[in-house]
Amino acid sequence: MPIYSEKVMEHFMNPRNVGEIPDADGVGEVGNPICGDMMTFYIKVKDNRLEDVKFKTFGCGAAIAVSSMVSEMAKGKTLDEGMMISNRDVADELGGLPKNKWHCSNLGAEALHKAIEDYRSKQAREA
Amino acid sequence: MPIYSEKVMEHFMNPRNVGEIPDADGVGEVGNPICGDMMTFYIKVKDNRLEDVKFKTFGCGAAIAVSSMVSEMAKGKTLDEGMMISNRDVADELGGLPKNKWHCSNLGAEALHKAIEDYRSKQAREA
Amino acid sequence: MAETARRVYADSAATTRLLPEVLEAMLPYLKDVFGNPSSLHDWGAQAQEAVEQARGQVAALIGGRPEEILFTSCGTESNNFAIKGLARAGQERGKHIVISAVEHFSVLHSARALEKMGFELSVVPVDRHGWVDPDSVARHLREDTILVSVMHANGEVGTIEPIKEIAQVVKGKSKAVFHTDAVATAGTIPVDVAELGVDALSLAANQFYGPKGAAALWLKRGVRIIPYLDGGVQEGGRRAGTENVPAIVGMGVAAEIARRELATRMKKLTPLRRRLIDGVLSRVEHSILTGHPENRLPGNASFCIKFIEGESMLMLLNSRGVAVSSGSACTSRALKASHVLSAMGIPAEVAQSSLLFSLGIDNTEADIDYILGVLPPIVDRLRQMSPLWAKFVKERR
Amino acid sequence: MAETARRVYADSAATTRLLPEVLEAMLPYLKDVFGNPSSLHDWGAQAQEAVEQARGQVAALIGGRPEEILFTSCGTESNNFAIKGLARAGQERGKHIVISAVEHFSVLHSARALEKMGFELSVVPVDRHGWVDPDSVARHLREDTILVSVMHANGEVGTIEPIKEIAQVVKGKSKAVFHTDAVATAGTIPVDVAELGVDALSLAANQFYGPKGAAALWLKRGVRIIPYLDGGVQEGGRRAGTENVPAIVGMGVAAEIARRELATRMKKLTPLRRRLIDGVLSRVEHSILTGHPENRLPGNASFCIKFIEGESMLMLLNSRGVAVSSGSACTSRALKASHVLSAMGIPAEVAQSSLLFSLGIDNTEADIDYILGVLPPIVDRLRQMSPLWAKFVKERR
Ligand SMILES: Cc1ncc(COP(=O)(O)O)c(C=O)c1O
Ligand SMILES: Cc1ncc(COP(=O)(O)O)c(C=O)c1O
Repeated sequence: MPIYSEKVMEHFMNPRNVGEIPDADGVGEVGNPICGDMMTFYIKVKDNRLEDVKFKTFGCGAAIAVSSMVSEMAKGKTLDEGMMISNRDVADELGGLPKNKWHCSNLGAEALHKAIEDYRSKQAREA
Repeated sequence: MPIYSEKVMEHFMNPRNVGEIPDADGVGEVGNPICGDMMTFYIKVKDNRLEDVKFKTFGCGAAIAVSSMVSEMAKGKTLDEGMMISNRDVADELGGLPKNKWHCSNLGAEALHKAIEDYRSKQAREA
Repeated sequence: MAETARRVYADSAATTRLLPEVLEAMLPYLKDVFGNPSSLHDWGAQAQEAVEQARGQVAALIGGRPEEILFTSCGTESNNFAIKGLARAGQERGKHIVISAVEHFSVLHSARALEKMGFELSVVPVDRHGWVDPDSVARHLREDTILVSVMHANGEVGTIEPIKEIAQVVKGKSKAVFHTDAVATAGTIPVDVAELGVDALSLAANQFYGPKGAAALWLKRGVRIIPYLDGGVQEGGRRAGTENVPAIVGMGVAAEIARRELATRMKKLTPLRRRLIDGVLSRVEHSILTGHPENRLPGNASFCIKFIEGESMLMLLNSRGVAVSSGSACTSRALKASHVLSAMGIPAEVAQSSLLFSLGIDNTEADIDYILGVLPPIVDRLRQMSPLWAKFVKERR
Repeated sequence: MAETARRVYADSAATTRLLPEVLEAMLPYLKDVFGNPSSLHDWGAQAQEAVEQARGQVAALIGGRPEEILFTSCGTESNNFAIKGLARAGQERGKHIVISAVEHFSVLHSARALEKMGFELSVVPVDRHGWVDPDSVARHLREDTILVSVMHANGEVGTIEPIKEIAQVVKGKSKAVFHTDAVATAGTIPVDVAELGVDALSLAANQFYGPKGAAALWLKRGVRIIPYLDGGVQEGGRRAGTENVPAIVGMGVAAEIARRELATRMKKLTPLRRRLIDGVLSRVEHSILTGHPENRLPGNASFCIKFIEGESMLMLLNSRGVAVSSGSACTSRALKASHVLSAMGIPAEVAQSSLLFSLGIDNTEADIDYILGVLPPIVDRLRQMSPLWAKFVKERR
């Protein structure tokens, strides 16, 4: 059994910010080629800050916990700060992840970054 | 553990006819090239019969039991009858022997036969 | 461990519990009767007698002779021993091996290891129920085929293979030795080596309420094998190493009980399984049964619950006291979705949603009803989180 | 079993009894905690935790790290795994293997099996005490030597080998991996992998009052090995097969007790052994001690009792309640006198008279005195039957 930390279990059992944002400012979708997990992140941006973050995840316990953690970490941060959340940060914040679940933590930050990039490229197009 | 029959155990624990016959009429000595066991049979002949049979044996439980059995089977038999005691007879009489001990039963009859042959060749020389 | 309304172990395919009467029979050999069966004194003789008795009991379970039973340490060892030992013993006659696509890794990876050493391997495909067609085996047989191995039943999807028919094909069309991995069936459904017509058969005690640490390879008299563990002359020189006497004794007793109780157990499990399958299929939309609809292990109910992933289902079921397994990539340490599901043509995405209930003799109707109560909300909850579900719902509208 | 004045088990080299506190620790895993460590639910997690705890305990016994311990089913498997797995992992660097002439069959026959597959084998001779000279090992090392295996101590004659010195030679003069079979020493005398300087080490629980069915290979971090049992990804992908959880737990607890009690046990056994050796040599004429006079396992007292054969001694001792073993040809199922005695230059005829007492923690002075009381009449009785003795007596006159 991948021995999950208490924090991982807590986020898995009670994930924060699950859902979609219908009028999201940015959407980031990533799939994991290794295990087939998928994550979609939705962001709402206000004054260059992540006012709201929501996600949907198809994946294992770690994937769900990571998504929840990322959403919590990102909320309220500036876009630049959001882009700086690394896979490592997420795993650390969760009290570590079993080695064979590292690819899941990579997914979470990546999906957030994609959502921010999506927002920025939309902005760029509009400008 | 080579599972020895009760009869084998009984002959091993209480071997019959152990010893030498100082003025033996025939002596038969055989060694087993496989396991290194050795047997010497001594016979005393009267009226063409095995009046007395004794043995000394260096060997395992089966070798000792076989020697004892052969000596008992041979005693009182004519020389021709003695020559007809086969390995198979001895093993059967003992209630069977574990497969890896068959070579021991071969030894017993062989030593007896040699002793009889020894007697006969002496007779032939004397005649 | 969470406090739950009920604790339901539904993972008998992973391992079964040890029966108390089996433990009882083992205890003397964990206490005073501790001798090494190879020793020539009374301590050894007692141990050896116990091993020989167990050999007879295990042989009786599968209709073999005692001297045809070789004890090993686990099903994996039995399969490694069989595949590698039989292939090596036959390599002068040829170097071609045939196995099915749904074999346990201990067969598949043994065969792959042989491939690296110069053997040739053909893998027979299965149909969408995981069923191996005897005709398909026939098409893979060659002049130089020396070994065929097809499992008796697959523990993951429950499908029972037509071993008897495959054996007829193998024997009729080739000179190959035929091995079957009966780890999932021996002690669970009737297994008779003569009726099956096989040359070698693997079985493991922990699959039928016996101990871990004891398994066996049945090898038909006269079939040649190269020993796998080299060393002393235990097991007639064919499997070296000090015998695990208590576990072997336990395997013997478990085999005897299994033989006696087989019909009763099957009669109990089959309706439970039906109740579970019907319940899941009717209460959980977009769930599909995997494996053969009828011809399956009595306790096996395996599904794909589309749009959600197996490990997360498994963990939420666990939090409700229910133990199951899954063939999803995330539940495997190797991070690959089940090769069994994939061989059955199930797309990777669907295989990710695999969920396996394997029932055992302790399960009750109340267990099934409990499962059927807790599963749907778990599925709902995970689907609410799933982007695949969202997409599906959107597209359906 | 005959009624005897005393029952003395003096065959600890064959196997030791299970300590009651070890059984106690195993029992939960033979009852309620029956899960498969690979399962992802609570049942599995509990089993896995137990295995990991045992891994730590076993590692501590030999000064290794937990992640360097690979559990196997017996000493024989550990040795097969080590010899074959290390040789195969190194075969691109060379194909030459060096072992000593007194290795256990599980090492010797594994090496012979490799020889048949194209490896080259050098067997280092021993002196008359069964001692492996490090210089002699040095002379056998070559450019292409990839594996050296010398046992830590020989259970049959008790001689402890200079492993540390051999390791220095191997490491100084070659790139070979160095394995030692510590089945006879781990848990019996101090074993520290760092101090010994080895790369791999085999140990078995039933040699130190742990259960049968659990053994281990310690493999230094970074040393590459080819798995032996192919299949699932248990033991980090290096040893497939469902773990024998109860036995592994027992091995862990036995290791912990052994570590704690090692000095006490040695202090108890050494004088008992001395009393037995002195007693036999003084009371039984034409008896010789085999193995090293001083540098030997604390409980080992091995002899040749000239002019009589081992099995018959063993059986008569057994009839008096004393359990021993022998290296005579007749006691081996293979019908060959001990290769160990023969490597020590002992003539076949003398090796036939081999008699091994191996004492354990239950033995007492009274046991020794009982042995010393029953042995001489048994020897006399058998010598009275022995033609070799008769010849010797005649020639001496
Ligand atoms: C030195 C040594 N190595 C290996 C073994 C083999 O161990 P097992 O019989 O547990 O397979 C033994 C057995 O006594 C031994 O003494
Ligand atoms: C069909 C089949 N074969 C082999 C094995 C391997 O058995 P073990 O884990 O005891 O080594 C299993 C394990 O579940 C199995 O289901």
